[in-house]
Amino acid sequence: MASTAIPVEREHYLNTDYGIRSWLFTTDHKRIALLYLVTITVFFFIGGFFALLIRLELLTPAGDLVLADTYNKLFTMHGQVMIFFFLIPSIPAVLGNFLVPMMVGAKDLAFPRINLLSWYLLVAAGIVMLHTIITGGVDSGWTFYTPFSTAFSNTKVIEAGLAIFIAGFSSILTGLNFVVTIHRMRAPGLTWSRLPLFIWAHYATSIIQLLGTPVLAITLLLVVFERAFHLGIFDPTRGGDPLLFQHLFWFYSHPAVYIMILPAMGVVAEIIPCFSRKRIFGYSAVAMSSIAIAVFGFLVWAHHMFVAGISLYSAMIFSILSYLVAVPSAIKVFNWTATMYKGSIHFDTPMLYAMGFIGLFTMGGLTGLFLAALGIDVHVTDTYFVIAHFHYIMVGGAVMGYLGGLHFWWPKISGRLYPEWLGKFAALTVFLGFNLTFFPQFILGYLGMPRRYWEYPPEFQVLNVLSTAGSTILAVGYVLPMIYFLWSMRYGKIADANPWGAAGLEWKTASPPPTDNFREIPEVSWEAYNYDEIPAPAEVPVGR
Amino acid sequence: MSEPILSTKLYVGIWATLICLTVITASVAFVDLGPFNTVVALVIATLKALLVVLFFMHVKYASEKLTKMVIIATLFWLLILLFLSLADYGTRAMTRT
Amino acid sequence: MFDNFPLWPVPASSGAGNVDALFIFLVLLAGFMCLAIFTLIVVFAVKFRYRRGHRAEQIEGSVPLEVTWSAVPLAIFMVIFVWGAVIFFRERTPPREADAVYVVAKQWMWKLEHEQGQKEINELRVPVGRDIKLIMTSQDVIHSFYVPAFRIKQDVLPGRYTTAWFHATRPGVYHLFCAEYCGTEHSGMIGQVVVLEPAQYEAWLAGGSTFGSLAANGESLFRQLGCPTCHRSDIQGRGPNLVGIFGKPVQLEDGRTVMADENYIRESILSPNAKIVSGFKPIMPTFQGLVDEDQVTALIAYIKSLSRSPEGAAGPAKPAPGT
Amino acid sequence: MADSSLAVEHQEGLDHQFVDREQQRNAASLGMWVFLGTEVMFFGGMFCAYLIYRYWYYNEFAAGSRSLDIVLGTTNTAVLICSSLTVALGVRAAQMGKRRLLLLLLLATLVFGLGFLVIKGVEWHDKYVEHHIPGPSFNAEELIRKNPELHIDPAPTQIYFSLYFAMTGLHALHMVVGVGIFCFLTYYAWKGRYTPEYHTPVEIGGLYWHFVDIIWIYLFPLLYLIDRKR
Ligand code: HEA
Ligand code: HEA
Ligand code: HEC
Ligand code: CUA
Ligand SMILES: [Cu+2]
Repeated sequence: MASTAIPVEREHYLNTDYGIRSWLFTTDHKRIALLYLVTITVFFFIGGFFALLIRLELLTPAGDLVLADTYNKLFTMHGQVMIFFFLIPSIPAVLGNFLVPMMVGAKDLAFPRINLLSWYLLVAAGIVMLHTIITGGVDSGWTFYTPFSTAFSNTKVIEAGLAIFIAGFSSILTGLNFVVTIHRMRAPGLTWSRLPLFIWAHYATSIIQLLGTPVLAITLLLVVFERAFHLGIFDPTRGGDPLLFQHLFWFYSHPAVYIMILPAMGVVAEIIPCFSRKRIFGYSAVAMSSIAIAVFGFLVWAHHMFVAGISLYSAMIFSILSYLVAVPSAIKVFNWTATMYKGSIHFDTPMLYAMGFIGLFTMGGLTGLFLAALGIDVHVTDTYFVIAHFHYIMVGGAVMGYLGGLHFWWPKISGRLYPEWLGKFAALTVFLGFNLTFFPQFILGYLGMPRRYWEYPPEFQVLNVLSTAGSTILAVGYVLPMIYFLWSMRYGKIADANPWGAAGLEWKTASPPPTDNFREIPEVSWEAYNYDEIPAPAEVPVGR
Repeated sequence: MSEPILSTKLYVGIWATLICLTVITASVAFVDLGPFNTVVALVIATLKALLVVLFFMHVKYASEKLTKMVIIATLFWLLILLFLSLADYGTRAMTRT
Repeated sequence: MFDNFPLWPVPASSGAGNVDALFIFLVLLAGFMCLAIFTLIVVFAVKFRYRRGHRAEQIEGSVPLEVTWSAVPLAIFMVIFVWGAVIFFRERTPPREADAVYVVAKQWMWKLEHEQGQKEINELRVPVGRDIKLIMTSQDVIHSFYVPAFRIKQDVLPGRYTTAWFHATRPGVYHLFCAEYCGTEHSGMIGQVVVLEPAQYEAWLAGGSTFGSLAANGESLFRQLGCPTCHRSDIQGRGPNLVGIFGKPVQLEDGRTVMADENYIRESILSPNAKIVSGFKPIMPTFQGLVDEDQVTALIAYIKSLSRSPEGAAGPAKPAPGT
Repeated sequence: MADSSLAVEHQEGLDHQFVDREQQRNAASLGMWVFLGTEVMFFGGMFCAYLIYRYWYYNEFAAGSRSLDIVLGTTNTAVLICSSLTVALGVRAAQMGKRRLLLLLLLATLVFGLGFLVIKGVEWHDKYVEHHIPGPSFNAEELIRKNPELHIDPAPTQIYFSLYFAMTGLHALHMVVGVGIFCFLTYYAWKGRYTPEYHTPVEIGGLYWHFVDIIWIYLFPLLYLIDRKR
């Protein structure tokens, strides 16, 4: 990162030290956050590149752009890269890393060296993944279903499995660091009920990372062993159950979707109060719903297996449990909306993203209810309806939340402001492009177009063309922020400590913060979101 | 600040109990108790694990609530995994096909 | 009208209407919720937009509201759950008198076999207005049998049988998709379901088969493999009498009882020692590797036919029409 | 604790992000406990597989477990329990600042740990000789011959041995890691790093070791003792 750009009038974490070594061997959580930022941005564009190729192939019904095998590798690697190398690390490892210590009033995370180690693990995993991609790829689908992955695929399943195994440990260690930091390192006076909701969200996320990821790790390891050493735990020819793998895989991978969405919900819970100049509506309900999601999230995994051959009765159990987990999400949506009531609302870029998040997450979540309804799922499972459902939540929800958070805290991270009008324009482009890309897929799904299809019957073409068109708009919307963020690091206006007039300890220190975050550890005597005591920036025009 | 220092005698006592339990569980395996072989084996294993956790790992003495919470939460999650998987396997035969 | 731009899949089975009804209900419900939330957001955004000198009003929250907006959605969710579960329960419980079609999936084709012996590949002909039950297994990886027009889908697994059923209501030609990713030609593993008028269907049945009925094939296989040396129709056999066992509970040596369904018969042939019938010795050899999935299917069809013939003889199965 | 408040800044082994040693110690111990929680789930995946297959393939599992050497298994359990004792006593020695005793006990732990691995190696070798390693060379004839009353189906016996190797293999891997940690602890104990005030690494390492012991306490009955008699 071009840290040289910042004028050296005051010492902060970016200019305390220079040179590549000062970055690669840093234990400063803020620098590590930037290392993550660079890493996952690279992976996002790789994954996005695959997505564009997928969309291009699907422009026509015939499989004419790439070979069938190539297509299978494309969506597999698109899913794996986006999920394990972009979305799971995105908010926790970048924004969480940067903000969790500051928000709890600590100098650093509890285990800074482990924090650095988890970045190295992700990079190592990423290198293995890139090697897999370059030397032939993998075509098992991101779900690695056996026995295809263990006995029939002749691509690099072992390597991809190991890459994700390693990435999993990176995720576990990040979660571990957060849990310990949140428990042990809160500043004096910062009780649990005064914590920002961002922290609650990350606490809940960490629980899932800690208790879910190991199950994925062992499952993938067993798949690797089965391919490499002929162990036979999932092998139907030796009496193994093809569904056992799915149970173990989804035991992690359903909760993992909450690893992806909870941090984004935390971001939104920071942005909405700030730009409404209001305390969040129903603080404890929002906080507790995060924990409830983390717990209930583990009870619903087999809703991915309704037609896979599980018993009728367990399908019903898992269906009803899936509805339980939707309740805390509903609570959140309602509370965010209520927060805007009688506020004093500013429409800066982060707020646009947050509002986009609420809308798109609601749509994605509501279609999740369709999928959890057994009778409907039988028809739409493994069709584009599912694809649309999860892109609505993961792209429309989580990625929007991530971008919103990045815009919100960018002044804190870089000490600079990005060009506001470009930010708004990009947010709008993303919103429109997104809907054009994925809304048609709901219709495609109900019509019955199966997912992971390289070629498809011609009557589905019109909707697919719309979707492809949308994805190019979406691409523009994603490239823009990347450009103006880079631009702003050198040319952006200097930001003061609290450009949004936001509550929270992170805004009480300089932008960018000094290496130790605080000159002295703050003593907290106020509740979270005390917006009645903080003037809106427009009222006190500083730094803009 | 530090954890309490337990006596050597206690540690050795726990050790002796663990060894005894090991010998017992291994010998019981040769007695036919029907389905109760498994039960006995698991009960003894749990006893042993408890002894290790409570005394060798000091959970009985110094540890604050948090450690206990971590342990209980973990076991709870493990049970979720086992029980809900079995909810499928245990009821598959009941479905008319 | 919308040849290239359909917006709704044709409903062609008795179950399709139920699924569509729930779906429409959900679309309306979700549409309403979205509309409500979006309207609130927009209204709040406009009404409470920042104006100089105007301050936000701090509101702590409200327990009654929290309770309402947890309980009401939960109640609505339960309605959806029950509705969905009822549909599912029907979809998953085939009528007892359904005609069976045996499906063997492999990379990348569908092999279908009617009880009367007609074999088809990637094309399934069925009569309109009859209950059809599919008994499916895979030779390699997991596939999934999907007919959008019938709103049914069921994964097809290696190593065991899964079933699905439908009752076609409208003659026509419908897509058959493989919906579970299964390798290179996954998207090429498609075919069609041809729903015929009963008369056309009978005509096709009469014209097509040269193989003999599935059960008859099973019977000759049964003899070739030497099963009758142990399984005889009297009580002298070293193995149990197989007449009439299908669909009945079987008492096992270890005290359990199991239902003699397709999966059980399959297991009895491929790993006979897994479940021992009460009063017998585990002497039956395994036929794993000696018979392939098609042949197991035929044996099962034969053993089933034994339960249907009114006379309790292990003798000839009903002669199939057309032989 | 520290002699004077001035010394706080320079407490040995205190990382900059912590306010005092107590906070650091509490953080480290919570960290280890949470980590052990993740380990439980890691092995939990295999226990889940074990449970399901045992329920399905009861006889094959019984036959597999009878083919294991119960004497070696029991010995190994005892060896691990002894090592746990030496670890517990070692932590005590560290608490009391007895450097020589601590060194001795750590070395004893290492010996027990390596002993366990050697015995485990012997058992694996036996399985190799008996063709009980899953894969193309797997051979179930002997199991079938020895256990006529169990009516074994050869295919699922491989599942038992697959689980056996996966579980004991990963357990052994944890032992290897544990031995590594204890080498590190021994080295610093030898250098006299640990004092009554600062011995967190010994405690934390000890927690890990005990945990690995507990896993074995469950593996032993599940893999060795199931249905020796019926
Ligand atoms: C971040 C990711 C994320 C999130 C948060 C969710 C959230 C939910 N998901 Fe989704 N899902 C995925 C990512 C995600 N999902 C992915 C990746 C897949 C496919 C994996 C694959 O196969 O490759 C998938 C697949 C998937 C399936 C399986 C489909 C199939 O393959 O057959 C199901 C089925 O139940 C499901 C359900 C749900 C439900 C009920 C929720 C709930 O948590 C949603 C709760 C939210 C709301 C309900 C909205 C807000 C609520 C209100 C506004 C209340 C008011 C409403 C009323 C009163 C009606 N999801
Ligand atoms: C976080 C997760 C995530 C994200 C962000 C996305 C983003 C996108 N996804 Fe993704 N998708 C998944 C997770 C995700 N997806 C998963 C898990 C699957 C299932 C895989 C499976 O079945 O196994 C899937 C499957 C999937 C499919 C179905 C494939 C199939 O089943 O056959 C499609 C099809 O349209 C699709 C499209 C898109 C599009 C258009 C985007 C867009 O939002 C992407 C927009 C981004 C860009 C366009 C990047 C811009 C970059 C450039 C312009 C430059 C590129 C060049 C360089 C390398 C420099 N995705
Ligand atoms: C060597 C003798 C022998 C042969 C040959 C034999 N079986 Fe069996 N079979 C038995 C015995 C004994 C039993 C009961 C014990 C058991 O369940 O394994 C049995 C049980 C069965 C059952 C379960 C019956 C029930 O009442 O539940 C089926 C089905 C079956 N056999 C089918 C076949 C078929 C098909 C073949 C030929 C391909 C075959 N058997 C060949 C001896 C034999
Ligand atoms: Cu067969 Cu997909
Ligand atoms: Cu899910």
